[in-house]
Amino acid sequence: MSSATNYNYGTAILAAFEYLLGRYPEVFVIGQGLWSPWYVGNSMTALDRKFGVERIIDTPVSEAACTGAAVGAALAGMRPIVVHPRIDFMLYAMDAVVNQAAKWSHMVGGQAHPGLTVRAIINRGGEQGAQHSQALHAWFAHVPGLRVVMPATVADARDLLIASVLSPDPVVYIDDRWLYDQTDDLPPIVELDLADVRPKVLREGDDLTLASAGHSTRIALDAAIRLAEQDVRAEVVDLRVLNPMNLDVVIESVRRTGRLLAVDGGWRTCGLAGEVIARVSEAIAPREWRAAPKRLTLPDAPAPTSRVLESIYYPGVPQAVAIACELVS
Amino acid sequence: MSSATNYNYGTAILAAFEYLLGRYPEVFVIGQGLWSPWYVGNSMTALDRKFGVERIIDTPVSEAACTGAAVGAALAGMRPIVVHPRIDFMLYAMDAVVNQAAKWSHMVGGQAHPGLTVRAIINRGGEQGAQHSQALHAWFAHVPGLRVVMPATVADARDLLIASVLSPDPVVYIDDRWLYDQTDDLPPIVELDLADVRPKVLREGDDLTLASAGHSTRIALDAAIRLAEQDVRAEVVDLRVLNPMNLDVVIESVRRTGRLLAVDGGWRTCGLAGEVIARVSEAIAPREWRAAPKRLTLPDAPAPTSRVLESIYYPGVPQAVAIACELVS
Amino acid sequence: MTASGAALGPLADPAYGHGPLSLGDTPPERLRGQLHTMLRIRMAEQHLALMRRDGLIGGPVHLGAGQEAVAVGVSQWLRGTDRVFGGHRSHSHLIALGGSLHGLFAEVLGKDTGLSRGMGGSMHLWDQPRGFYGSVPIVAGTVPLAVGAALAARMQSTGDVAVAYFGDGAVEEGVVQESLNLARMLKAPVLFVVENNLFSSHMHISLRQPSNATVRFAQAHDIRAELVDGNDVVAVQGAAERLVGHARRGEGPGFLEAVTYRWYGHVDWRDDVDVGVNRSIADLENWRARDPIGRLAAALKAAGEWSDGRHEAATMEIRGEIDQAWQQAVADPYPAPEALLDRVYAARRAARP
Amino acid sequence: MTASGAALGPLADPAYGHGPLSLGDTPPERLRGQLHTMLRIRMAEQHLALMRRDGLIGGPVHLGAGQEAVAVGVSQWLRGTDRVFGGHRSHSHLIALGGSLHGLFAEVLGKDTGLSRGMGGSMHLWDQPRGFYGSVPIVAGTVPLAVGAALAARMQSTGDVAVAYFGDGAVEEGVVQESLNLARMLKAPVLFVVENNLFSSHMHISLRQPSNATVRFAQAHDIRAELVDGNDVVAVQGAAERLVGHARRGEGPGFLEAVTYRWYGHVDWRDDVDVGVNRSIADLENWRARDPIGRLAAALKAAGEWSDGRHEAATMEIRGEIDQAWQQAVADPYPAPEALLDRVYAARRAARP
Ligand SMILES: Cc1ncc(C[n+]2csc(CCOP(=O)(O)OP(=O)(O)O)c2C)c(N)n1
Ligand SMILES: Cc1ncc(C[n+]2csc(CCOP(=O)(O)OP(=O)(O)O)c2C)c(N)n1
Ligand SMILES: [Mg+2]
Ligand SMILES: [Mg+2]
Repeated sequence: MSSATNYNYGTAILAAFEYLLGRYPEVFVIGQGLWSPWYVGNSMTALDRKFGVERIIDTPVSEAACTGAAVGAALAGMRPIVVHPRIDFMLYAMDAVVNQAAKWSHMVGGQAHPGLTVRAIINRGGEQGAQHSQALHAWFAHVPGLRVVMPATVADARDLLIASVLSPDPVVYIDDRWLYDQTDDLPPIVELDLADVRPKVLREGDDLTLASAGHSTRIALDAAIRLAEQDVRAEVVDLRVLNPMNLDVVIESVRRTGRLLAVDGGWRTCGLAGEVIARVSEAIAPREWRAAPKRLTLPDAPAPTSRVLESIYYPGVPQAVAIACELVS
Repeated sequence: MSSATNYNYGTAILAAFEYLLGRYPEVFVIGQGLWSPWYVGNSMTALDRKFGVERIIDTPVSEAACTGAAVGAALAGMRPIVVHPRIDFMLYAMDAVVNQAAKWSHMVGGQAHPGLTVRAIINRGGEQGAQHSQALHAWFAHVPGLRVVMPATVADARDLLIASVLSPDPVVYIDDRWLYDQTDDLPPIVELDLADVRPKVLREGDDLTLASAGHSTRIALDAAIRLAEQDVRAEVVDLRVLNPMNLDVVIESVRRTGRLLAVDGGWRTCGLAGEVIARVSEAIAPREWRAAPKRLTLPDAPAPTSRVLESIYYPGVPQAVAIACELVS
Repeated sequence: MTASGAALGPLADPAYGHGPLSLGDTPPERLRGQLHTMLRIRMAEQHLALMRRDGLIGGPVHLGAGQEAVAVGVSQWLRGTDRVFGGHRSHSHLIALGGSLHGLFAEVLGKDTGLSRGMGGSMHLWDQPRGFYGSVPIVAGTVPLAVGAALAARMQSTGDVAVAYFGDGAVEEGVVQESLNLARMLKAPVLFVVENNLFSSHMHISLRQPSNATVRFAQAHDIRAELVDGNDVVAVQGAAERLVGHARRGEGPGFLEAVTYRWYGHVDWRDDVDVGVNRSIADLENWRARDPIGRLAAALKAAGEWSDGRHEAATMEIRGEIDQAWQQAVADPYPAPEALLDRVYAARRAARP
Repeated sequence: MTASGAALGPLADPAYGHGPLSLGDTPPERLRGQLHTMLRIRMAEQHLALMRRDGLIGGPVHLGAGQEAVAVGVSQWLRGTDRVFGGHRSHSHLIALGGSLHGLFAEVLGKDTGLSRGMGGSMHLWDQPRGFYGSVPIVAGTVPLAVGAALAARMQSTGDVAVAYFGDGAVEEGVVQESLNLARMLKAPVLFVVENNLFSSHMHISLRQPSNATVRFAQAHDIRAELVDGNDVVAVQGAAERLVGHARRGEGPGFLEAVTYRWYGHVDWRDDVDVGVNRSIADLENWRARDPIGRLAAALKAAGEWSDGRHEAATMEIRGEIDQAWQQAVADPYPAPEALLDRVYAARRAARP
C-alpha cells in the first residue's frame, strides 16, 4: 500500500522513539551515549536535538543509579526508557532491574507498577571480547515480574518498542546490533498491548520446527531457505516475547512437524533454547515426536576476541542446517 | 565406623571452614555478618575468634567491592571465600561474579585463574518477602566459567565446600538455610577434585526419576518415601554440581525409568528443572519415554510475605507426590 | 567538619544532649503535634515489639524506637504529592506522614487490608496516597528510585520533592554515591536523609568507615547539606525546612544527616547488647536518656505548653487507637490465593499468559 | 581545592604548562629512561592507530597518546611482584612496566603468541610476570580487584603494592567509591591512579560531575592523595614516590589524580572533534602543545642532557623494534580452535565435563 514506509531495523527503533516522544509527554530517555551520534547505531539519531536534552538524558557512567532512577520515575507516573548500549554493562544495574522493578508491583500489593522500559542492546562480534558480547536474555526471562521482548523483525523492532513503553509493567527490550541492516516496508504504527503479543510463525513448513528469538530468528529464516533447497520444509517460529512466556504457537507447530530445533545466540545451560525444548517436551506426548529435540546455542565459553575463534564461536546458518538435516534424516 | 562424626548441615559447613582455615594459610573469608553470631546460623560460629579478624573479615555494606576484592585476591594467589548471607544481596555484585570472575581465565588466555569461592546463601520463608527469598542458582548455571555447587546432603555441605575452595576456578557455592537441621554421621574429610564431582543417585527405583539439587533434593527424598508407601519406586538423583553440568547419571536413570520429574525451588522459565528436562529429552529417543517429563518449580511470582501465600508458594512434598503419581498413572 | 576521625564530635557522644530541647521560636502548637506523632510512632513500635516477641507477628520487624524525631521533623514540610522512599526500618517514615496504624498492623500481619495488601509485611510498606511511595529491605535499593521520582517531579513541574531515607550502612553501597552525583547533575529535587544511628546491624560505623560523619559525601558531591542532632526535632525540622525549600525551589538536592540511635537491636524486640559489636549497656542507657520524645516533652513542660496530664491523655488516646487497630487487623482476612499471581503484572490476564 | 566548580584550576586549562618541565633534582639518567619509555608508548600507539585505520587490526583500540607520563611516572616505583590493573585504555600501563611490543601487537592481532594468548586483544592485556595483572574494558571493573590484590599482598607480607588505573568516568561507578572505602578500612596497600583526561567518551566531565577534580573522593574517604599535572612526568613521579612508599610501608592506600588529555578520539585512530561534545580543535591543539614528551625533551635539552641527535636515534631504535615486533606478530599463528573451550577453566578436563 502507498502508506508503507521503508525502514531498517535501526530506523524502525528510531521511529518508535519519535512516535513515543512526540505523542507521550511522560516518555523520556536516560542512558549512556544519548548525546553521541555513534553509541547506538542509527537507532537514536538526533533525538536530543529534536526533543531536547531534558528528555534525552545522557548520563554519568552510573548504570545502577540511572536504572534505579528510571524505576522511581516510572513509579511517579513517567514512562522512562533506560538505554544500556551493551547488555554487559547492565550487570551493574541488576538490583534495580531484578530486586526493584520486577518485584515492586507484587511487593506493594499490585497498587503501583514501575512501567519503565530497559533497552538492552546485544552488541557483539568485531573482536570485542567476553565483556562486550553477552546475550543475557535468558536471565531476564527467568525473573517473574519482568516482561522481556526480543524483536527479530523490522516491524517488531518498532512496534514492540512502542508496546513495551506503553506497557504498565517493567519491560526489558533487547535488540541486537547484528539486525540493524534488515529492511522492510511497514504500515503505519498501531499500538499493541504487549500482553497480547505471542510467538509468530514467520515461515510455514511441516518437516520440522525452528524456534528462536532476536538475531537467531534471522539464522533460522536463512537456514529454512537453505533447507528448502534440500526439500526440507522448516517452519520458523519467532518467539518475540520471552517473559511471560507462552509457547502455544510453538507447541502447536511441533505437534504437526514432530521435530524441533531451538536456536539461540545465548548460552546453553538454563538458556532460552533449553526452555523451549522443556516446554514442548512437557506439552506433547512422547509418541508425537518424530525425533528427539535439539538445540543450537553458543558453546560453553565466554566470547573470544581473535577472529579465528569468533568465527567458530557464534552459531550460524550452516550449523543450523546441519542439525536440521540430522533431525529429518 | 568409630571415626565418624555427627554433624548437621550447618556444622558441616563450619567444619569445612575450620579445615580450610587451619590447613591453608591462603584461605580467608570476607563478607557481611562474619563477626556476628547470628547472620549465618551455626555455620561460621566463632571463626573470627579462632582464626582472627584479619582472616575473617567483616565488611562495610558493599557487596560489589567485597566480591571484586576477592576476585583480585584470588588472582594474587589467595583462596578467598566471599560470604553473601543472602543470594539476593549479590545482585549488587554481578559484575564481579559474571563479568570478571567467570571470564578472567578465558580473557587472559588461561594464564591466570581467580580461584575464589562465593558462598551465596538461600535464606527464605519466615515472611521475609520478595527481596529476601530468591534462589538464583539457574543464573549462575547459565554462565560459562563459573562452577556452581549446590549441596543437598550434610556430607556434601562439608566436602563440596572444601572442594570449591581448593578448585582453581571461581565457584559459586549455594547453601540453603532450610537444610541446616539435617544431621548425618560423616567419615573424616577427604579432599575431592570438584571437576570430578557428578550427580549421585541417593535412592534407587525404577518407576520414575526425580532429579533435583539443594533443598529440592530433600523434597524429592521425602516424596520418594511417600511414593514407596504407594508402591511407586522413585529414583532420586541429586545434581550437586550445576555448572559445568554433566547429567549422564540422570540420563542413565531416565533410560531405565522412562519417566522424569525435575524438582526445583527456583523459578521455572530458563531454570534448572527445565534444563534437566531439555538435556534428557535431547539425549534419549522419544520411544524411551513412558510419559512426557514434568517439573515442579516455584510459580511465576516473586516470593510473597503473608503466611497464607507463603504456604502455597514453595513447592513441597505433596505436590511432588501428586505429580509423580500422574506420571506413573 | 573534617573528613577523618570522629567528625561528628559531640553529636555522637551518648552523654550529649540529655537535657530538654531548646525550642527557639517554633510554634508550640506544631511542637505538640510533633510530640503526638512521635508518641504514636513509639507506641506503635513498642506494640509491634511485644507482638513479635509473643509470636503473633510472623515476619521480622526492624524497630526505630529512639529515632522518631528524624521522620517527624522532615515530614513537617512534606505534602501528599511528595514522594517518600524508605528501607527496612521505615515505620516512622510512614507514620510521620499520617499513615494509618491499622493499615500498618494489617500489613505486618500479612492481611489483605494492609497497606501493601498483605504482600509485604513490615519491610515493604506503601501508602502513596499520603506520599509514601514505598520501602523495601535491600539496603540502599530505594535511594536511586527517590532520585528518579524527584526527576519526574521536576519534569512534571509539580513542585513536589522526593525523600530518600537511609542509614549510615547504606551509605557504603556504591549506588548511593552514584545517586548523589546523578541527583546533583540532574538538579533533582530530592532530599537525602541519612539516619546515622552509628550501626549497621552489629557493626559500629568505626569498623566500616574512616569517619563517622556521612555528610562528607554531600560535600564531595557538592550537595547542600546539614548535620543535626537527630534526637532533636527542633533541629531536624529547622534543617529540613531549609533543605526541602531549597529542593522545592528547584535549586537541587539536599542532604540531611541526622545523628541518632536505635534502642532495640537490629531486628525484632530485643536490644542487641549481647549480639552487637561495640555496643555497651552504658551507651544504650545514655542514648535512652537522649530520648527525642522525653526531651521535647520536658522542654514543652518547662515552657508551660505541656503537662503530665496531657501526656497521659495523649498516651491513652494512642493506646486506644493501637488496640482498636490491632484487633481489627487481627480479624481482617488474608489475601486470597489468587493474589500470588494476580499482583505480579499490572493486568491479571498478563500474569498467566 | 574545594568540592565545587572547576576545582582543578590551571591544571585543566589547555593553555597551561606548555613550556619545558622543571626537572628539579631528578637524576637525568632516569629522565632519559622515562623519555625513552614514553616515546616507546607513543610510537607503539601511533603504529596501532595506523594499522587500525588501515583495517589490519580487527578489534577496537583505545589509544592514550598524550597520557604517557602518568604510567611512566607511576611505574618508576613499581617492581615485578607488584600488582597492576588497568582498563580499556591500558597500552601505556603495560609498556611502562617494560612490556613487550611483540606481545602487545600479537595480542591486538589475536595471535596465540600475544600477551593474553590471543584471547583478549587490545582491551584485555595480561603480563603478570612483569606485574601487569590485567586490564579489561568494563569501566571500573578492575578497581576492586586491585584492592583485593593489595589485601593479598598485605596478608602475604610481601611488601608489594597494587595499582588501579582508571579514568574520570570510572569514578562515577559506585564500585569505585566502595573500593575506596574498603581499601581504607582494610589498609590495603593500593594506589588508585585517576587519569583525569576530562572526558568519558564524548562527555566532558562538566556534564557528568559537579567538580572536575576527582581527588575530592580521596578526601571524603580519608585517603592520602596528591593532585598533579599528568603531563609532567617529574610531578607524577614525585607524587607517586610518596604514595607508593606510603602504601608499601603499610600505611594504607593512596590516591593520585593526574590531569591529562587524550589526543585521539575515544576509540581508534580519529580525533573525535566531530563526534565529541565540548571538545574543540583549539583545546586539542593546546593540549598537544602540552605534550608530556615534548616538554620533557625540551627541558632535558635545555639542561644539556638530551639532543636532537639522541632523540632521532631513540626514535629510530624504537621504530626498528616496532617494525620487527609487528612483522613477527603478523606472521605468528592464531590460537588453535581448542583454545575456545580449553581456557574457560583451569583444567582442560573440566571444560567439557
Ligand atoms: C544489599 C543488602 N545487603 C545487606 C543487607 C542486610 N542488612 C539489612 S539492614 C542492614 C544494616 C543497614 O544499616 P543502616 O543502613 O545503617 O540502617 P539501620 O539498620 O541502622 O537503620 C544490613 C546490612 C540487606 N538487606 N541488603
Ligand atoms: C560498565 C561500563 N559502562 C560503560 C562502558 C562504555 N565505556 C567504555 S570507555 C568509557 C569511558 C570511560 O571514561 P574514563 O573512565 O574517563 O576513561 P577514558 O576513556 O577517558 O580513558 C565508557 C563509558 C563500559 N565499557 N563499561
Ligand atoms: Mg544505621
Ligand atoms: Mg576519561
